[in-house]
Amino acid sequence: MQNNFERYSCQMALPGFSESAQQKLKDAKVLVIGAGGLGCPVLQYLVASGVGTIGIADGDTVSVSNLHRQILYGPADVGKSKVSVAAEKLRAQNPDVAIQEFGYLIAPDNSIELTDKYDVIVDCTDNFEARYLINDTCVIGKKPLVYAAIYQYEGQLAVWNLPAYGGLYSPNYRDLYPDVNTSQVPNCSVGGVIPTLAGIMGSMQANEVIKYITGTGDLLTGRILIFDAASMQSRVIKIGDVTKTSITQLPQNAALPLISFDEYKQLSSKKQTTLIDVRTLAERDLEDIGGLHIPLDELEEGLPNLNQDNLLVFYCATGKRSGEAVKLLTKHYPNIDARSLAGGLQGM
Amino acid sequence: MQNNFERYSCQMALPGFSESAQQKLKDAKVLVIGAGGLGCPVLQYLVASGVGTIGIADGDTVSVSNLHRQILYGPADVGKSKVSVAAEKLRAQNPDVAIQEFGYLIAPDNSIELTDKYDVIVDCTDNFEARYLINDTCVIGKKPLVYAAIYQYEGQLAVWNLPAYGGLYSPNYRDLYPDVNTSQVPNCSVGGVIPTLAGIMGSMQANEVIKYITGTGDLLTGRILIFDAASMQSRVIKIGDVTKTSITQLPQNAALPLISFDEYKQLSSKKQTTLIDVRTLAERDLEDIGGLHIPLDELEEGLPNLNQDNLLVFYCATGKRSGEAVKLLTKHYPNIDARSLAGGLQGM
Amino acid sequence: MDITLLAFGIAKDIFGASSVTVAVNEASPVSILKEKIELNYPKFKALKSYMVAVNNEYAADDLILSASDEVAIIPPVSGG
Amino acid sequence: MDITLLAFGIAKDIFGASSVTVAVNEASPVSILKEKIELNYPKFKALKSYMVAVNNEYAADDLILSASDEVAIIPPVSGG
Repeated sequence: MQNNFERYSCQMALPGFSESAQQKLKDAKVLVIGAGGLGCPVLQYLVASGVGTIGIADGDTVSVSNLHRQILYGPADVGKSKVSVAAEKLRAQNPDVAIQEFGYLIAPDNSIELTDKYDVIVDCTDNFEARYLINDTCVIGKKPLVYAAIYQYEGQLAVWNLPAYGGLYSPNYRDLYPDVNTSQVPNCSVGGVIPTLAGIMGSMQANEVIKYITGTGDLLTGRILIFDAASMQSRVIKIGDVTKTSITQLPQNAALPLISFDEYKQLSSKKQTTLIDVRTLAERDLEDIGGLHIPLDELEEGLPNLNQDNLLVFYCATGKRSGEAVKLLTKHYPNIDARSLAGGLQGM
Repeated sequence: MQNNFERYSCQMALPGFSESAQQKLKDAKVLVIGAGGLGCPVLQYLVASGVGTIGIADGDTVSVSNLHRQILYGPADVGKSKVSVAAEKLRAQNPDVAIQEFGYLIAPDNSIELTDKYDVIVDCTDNFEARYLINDTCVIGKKPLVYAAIYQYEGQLAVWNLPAYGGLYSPNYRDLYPDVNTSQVPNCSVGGVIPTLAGIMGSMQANEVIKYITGTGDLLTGRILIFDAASMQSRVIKIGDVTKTSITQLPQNAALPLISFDEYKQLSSKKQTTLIDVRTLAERDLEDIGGLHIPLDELEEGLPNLNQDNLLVFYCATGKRSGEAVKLLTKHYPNIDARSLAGGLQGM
Repeated sequence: MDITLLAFGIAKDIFGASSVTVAVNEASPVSILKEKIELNYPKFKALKSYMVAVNNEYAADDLILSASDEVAIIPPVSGG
Repeated sequence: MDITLLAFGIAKDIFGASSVTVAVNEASPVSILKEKIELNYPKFKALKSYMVAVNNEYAADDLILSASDEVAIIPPVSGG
């Protein structure tokens, strides 16, 4: 077979697919942001199917509690960079794919540059800050965005921001949810997630990416799929043909400075560090990793007397309240180095 | 955390899940038959989620045309046993899972023994002979069977043969399709399959296995899910509460004797072997791997003069017509060793 | 009455379309519809079995059809 | 009239059920329904935004509801 496409013969036999569709995949550049529960199957299927260039962006290291749903990683990978581990395994899976590694979190000061060289962006992140930033970056940069999100037994999937008509674009995430108070929504480490949901929704994301690139099938544009893995029911909700939003600048909130437990251990051996638990006393009584104890509500009443030259590492159960603590402190003391323990105690 | 369950904290946080659900997974024994497009994600998610004992049964070796959808394998694995390659990678993914390897095809003379020690059987095979054999084996052996099948953009999923009421069982595959003329249904190498569909349906199979073992959610019992990856629409079709079938013995057809191209090469160096192409002349003009040329329709008109002491290896494009040829020959000459090239030229 | 058949899997290939319309008498059972289908499209007879789903329920041969029914033709699938 | 709300995601946790019934006047717009929801379940107000889907379409605030509508409450989800 020409072009070394023998590997792809079983997809090139599809109606609506062909050698030219395969060539489109080979020529395509896809950026996958987040190499976690959704990112693992997205990456494995995009690599398997022969997408020519795949970028992976993630600042996290592998943790034990990731392993129940993040199928690219095993216990031997714990503590290593997700991007590095994933890239190595994916290169073995298909050496013809150019894998590009970005071992950092997406942030307002890098998101445009990061996405600019890619044809399609895939949002596989696990927090609202990143999701809004990616959404707004794609709207401003006119990039198609394949979105999925999961919680417990339920997943959402959509393709945002495709050209519609008259210079207008199809709906994006802010058409559904203009803004969210993130502290009101539990994440997977609190509410749990069934691992197979990551596989189902991630494979569906990769499916939409392949359909978009090759021009086959009907994309989930102007619609959102809601899938329930408990009942196996799904419904597609119609949003509309064009967006009603007007997004012209990136979210103003600076990205939250996070720190992993491994980084904390490393930095604390080199630098004066103050660890601060912002949970309630009842939570602390059950389990703690040491440090000062200043509950978030006390912090909100009056700023404590902390050494501003130290590295200040805040922690809570999930990273949510410690994030609030960091926001509060940096608002008042812009020059301090305050960080929130990523994922909290449950992410360790 | 007790019992070394830290890895599973994000699923134990699920409503309806708990440490006891995790213990049920650990105690469970699941047999996955077929380590191909569906089998890869099924295995990865069952291993990730902590199912204690997983058997893998598959007689195939990895071929290049598998790689677009069989995400456990890369080009370095081509020619190796799927079961061995999969087992090695899965043990690295979760060393706490006991992986049991069965490097052979399921057949009427081994199916009861193979399935007997397992609590749940997962059908990830790619042909009707195996599917009917597995279905009937599970009905006779009273085993729950999680079924999925894929073709082009479309997948089917169901949970068969659960106890219903009054000693009766829920529907099984033969309630829908009592019998099939296999030569009328193209397989994936002819009609193609989108790789992500394997991921979606395989992840859904693993999802139903986890729900069954842990007793969470509503299983697809007495119902079948039909999913279309082109439109992302799915529908659940109600079948009924109990089976109307009465299955008391395994399919009488002997399993078709298959041979892989690697086995053929090995055996032909040790033994007198006759290779026979049963395709049309037009197909043969495009590409062949040598041997005699006796189109299937000629074979049906009159049996050829072949040396019955030789190993007779029949081939066609996909293995379907060569299978018919083997059936025909062995009916007339029960003592010959006639085999069909598994997957045909497209499976090489 | 005209019954519109939604085609799944290889039924699309056999019909050559994602849906076709077949005429049967009022209050015909599914068995008559199947006879019509197999007459117009002999490949369904060769297939030996295929599922007829009416309003998202498996339809036995004696189910009586009405014009408002949604009828899906779902052949077996073997790939993996 | 009584409107039954189907709960998705964390709406199940907030309602404490997979569906609840809310009473609004005949021909009320979605905005009034949302006010009722936020009065009975203040967490929805705290959430800032959540989707109301009526008969599987995204419903703007001015859509007029009728008793036969199927209304789904779909909050945002962040996990990955």
